[in-house]
Amino acid sequence: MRKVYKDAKSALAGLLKDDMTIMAGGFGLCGVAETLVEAIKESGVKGLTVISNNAGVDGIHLGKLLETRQIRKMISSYVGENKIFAQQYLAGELELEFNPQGTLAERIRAGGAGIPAFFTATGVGTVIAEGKEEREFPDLPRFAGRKYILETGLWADLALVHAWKGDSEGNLIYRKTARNFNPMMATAATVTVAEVEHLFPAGELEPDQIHTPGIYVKRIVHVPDAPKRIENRTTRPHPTPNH
Amino acid sequence: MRKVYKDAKSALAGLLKDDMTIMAGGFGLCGVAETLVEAIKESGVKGLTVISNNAGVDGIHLGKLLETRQIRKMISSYVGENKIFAQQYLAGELELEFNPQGTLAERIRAGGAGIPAFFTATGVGTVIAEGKEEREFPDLPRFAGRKYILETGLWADLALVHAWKGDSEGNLIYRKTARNFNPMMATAATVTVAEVEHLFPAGELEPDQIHTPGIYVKRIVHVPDAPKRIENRTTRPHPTPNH
Amino acid sequence: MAWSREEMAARAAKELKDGFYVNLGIGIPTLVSNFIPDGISVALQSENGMMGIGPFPYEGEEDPDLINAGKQTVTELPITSYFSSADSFAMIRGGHIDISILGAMQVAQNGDLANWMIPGKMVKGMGGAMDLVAGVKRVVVVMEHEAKGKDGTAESKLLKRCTLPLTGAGVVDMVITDLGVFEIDRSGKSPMRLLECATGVSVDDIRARTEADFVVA
Amino acid sequence: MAWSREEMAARAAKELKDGFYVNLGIGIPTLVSNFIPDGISVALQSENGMMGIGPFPYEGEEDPDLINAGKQTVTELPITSYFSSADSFAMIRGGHIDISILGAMQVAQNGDLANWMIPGKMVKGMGGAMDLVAGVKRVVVVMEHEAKGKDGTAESKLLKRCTLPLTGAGVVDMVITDLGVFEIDRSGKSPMRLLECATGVSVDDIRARTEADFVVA
Repeated sequence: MRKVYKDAKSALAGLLKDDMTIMAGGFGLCGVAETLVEAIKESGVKGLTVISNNAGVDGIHLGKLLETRQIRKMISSYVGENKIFAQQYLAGELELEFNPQGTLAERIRAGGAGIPAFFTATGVGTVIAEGKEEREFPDLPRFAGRKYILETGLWADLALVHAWKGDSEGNLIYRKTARNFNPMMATAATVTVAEVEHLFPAGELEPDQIHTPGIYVKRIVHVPDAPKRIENRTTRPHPTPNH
Repeated sequence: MRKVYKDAKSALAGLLKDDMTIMAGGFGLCGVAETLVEAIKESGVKGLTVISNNAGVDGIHLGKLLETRQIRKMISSYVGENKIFAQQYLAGELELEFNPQGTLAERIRAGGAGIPAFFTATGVGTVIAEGKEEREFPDLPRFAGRKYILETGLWADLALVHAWKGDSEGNLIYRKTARNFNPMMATAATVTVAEVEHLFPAGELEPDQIHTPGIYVKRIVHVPDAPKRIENRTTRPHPTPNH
Repeated sequence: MAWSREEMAARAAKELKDGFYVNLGIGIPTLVSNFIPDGISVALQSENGMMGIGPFPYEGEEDPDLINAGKQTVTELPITSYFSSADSFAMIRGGHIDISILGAMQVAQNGDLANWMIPGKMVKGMGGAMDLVAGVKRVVVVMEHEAKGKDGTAESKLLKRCTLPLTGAGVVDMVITDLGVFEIDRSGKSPMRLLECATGVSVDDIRARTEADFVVA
Repeated sequence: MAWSREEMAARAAKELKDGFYVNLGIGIPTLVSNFIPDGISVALQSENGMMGIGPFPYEGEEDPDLINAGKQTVTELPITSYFSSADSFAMIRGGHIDISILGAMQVAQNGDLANWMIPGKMVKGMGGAMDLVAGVKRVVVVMEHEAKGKDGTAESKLLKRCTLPLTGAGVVDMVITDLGVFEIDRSGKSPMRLLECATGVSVDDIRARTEADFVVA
């Protein structure tokens, strides 16, 4: 049980320092490690570079760290939900590096997988390609006839992930689309801390169903009451009984 | 149910042609699509390039295709179990391209993921690096201070995979270490054919547990009696009752 | 006369074939799922990690863990599977999705697409759009033919060259607007072709409101 | 006097620390799991896609779907997880495994390792060895100090330079032989150091039977 910590604050103890790089899992507000991010806010650590597909929304999740100006730079693919972000960015107070979403996901996977760089067709001919090496692969039939750019692997000091189930060994299982960026981020940081909705002793999770092997998770904290938020609630009416 | 075929022969109908490239899943004889390979043998197709971590053993699995001289070239990481292989290779009748096992796995994943090439430290300073581009990444702290070589993505005309459970949509779940190369190979071929030990209607597999989404599987065949072989049977004695 | 948003979506739906795996963008493309022809079964992919998107949930049955790429609550189907963002974009980048139907700000006659930023305005980011247009086998744009200014002016969105920053270069195969349907040869060997005019729209109408060069099929 | 295979394995086991994730090669390294010190808990990885290898199964309980990288039947533990070969080597290449203990044909004083082929003999393939030595944080070689020929001659396997084709260049951190324990500085800044002599073996014995240069720690 050496990996299990009693709360988010203790799970982050000793890991935070100014100007560090943090990966934060989630897509929108789905599958975000909100409890851990709250503890980051309370720690007061600042000058953060945050790698996250989105930047939270105003007052929620990473939006809180923007309010407190703890974030110096975001590496993201889409930040459209966040007004504070826009203000700070336009005022020159926040750096921003946009990555195409798939390139961001793959850069994180590459970092975790020991791959310093890879070629992709995504972004060729766009602003994303500026300053990047461009190459063709005429000898590879599957890839011939178009251009590719070189993208590099990402690595962080700390990754914060949110999972549905976890065990004391650090094995994780995610739920539905809350999986998103969490599995890759868990592999691409010096220390990965996971918050889990349900915590089990080792041996309770089916080994074939584990999405993140425990080797990637150094610390784990049980968050049975983690908030789950919906950004765009879309529904259809119940079918009428006499239908 | 359009993806479900009644037997291995019909599942391969129209897909085979001489000199094609085939990926065959499995590690040793664990998780191999032996029923599909038997059908390949019976088809008589020849001049095959086979991408497979191993080459079967004499008289079993890919060993059969070696006996019939249907294989022209193997792309593998280890072929030590196969005497026929050695004979044909030493007689110059068989081409062989060795890849480090992890490089082989990643080349297959890259091919399926639209990545024409990636850098890896595996093989630097060895015969594997000969003729390959070598590069350092001094600007990437995680990767600085060592050399990397460029490896390319692999793609096949046909991939043969073996899964534990499958559904009519082509979704697959593998069992224990029989997973191995199957998931990547399923993504890296023009047509992927899966043999499954248990076949279900769509909706019976838990969506969070699916290892290979059905999009990758064009054809599926139920092999309830597929042979399962053990290469090195290692056991320990039962504990004595009065222990 | 011209096509409504629904008619444009219905026309786009005709590009779907049985067994296709499909990614639909936000806006008019989302409506396409309402017009899938009888006898055609397709699977909708969402780039946040889901194959087989179902309809919106019944009120009270929303699941915060089950959203599409527009962050809308959705549901599962019997064919559904989930995967990580890396695996989702491996699927997209690897050319496994049959068709992507998405909106645009501008399309050029050579297939260039601009749909992610307007210089001077706050940039929201490209999300997965660059990956989709670079990776998906066939890209169909559904958009209004013209951008209407507040002052009543109208500017063609189908151009000789895009003036906005690109999402992808030479990536569009077909453009469906409220005025008609255009086919683009990504290789650049053939000029853009007008395939169909919308109900009550003439070729001359379209010529008058299109900056791009095109031939009539 | 010199160490037995078991004593070499026991010495290698002392390199394990509590919580380590470990990959063990075939041969003497496999024996290391029998000598894990009390109070130390490690997880054994198998590169064919398993973390948390358990002992061999009881007779009659072998599972053909559950093998290690040596294709031997093994069992699960409560900590076990399975993954694909791509994910397994992402774990290895990405530097997540703490230590790899493996055999060798030759090791050079600069950390070069040869353990996969002998020119002129049928090549079996490198399997995962090149990935392991390139990716794992710390590489410990366990091997006989000398190769014994059929004619009774003995040749040092700890060399100034490897003569066999390399598995990896500058990858070995420690060598444990039947004669002693050596530490190698991969950066090449310090010479190879002899840390320990096996029971009943003197430094002079080792010098006489070692081609490589080393200093005594």
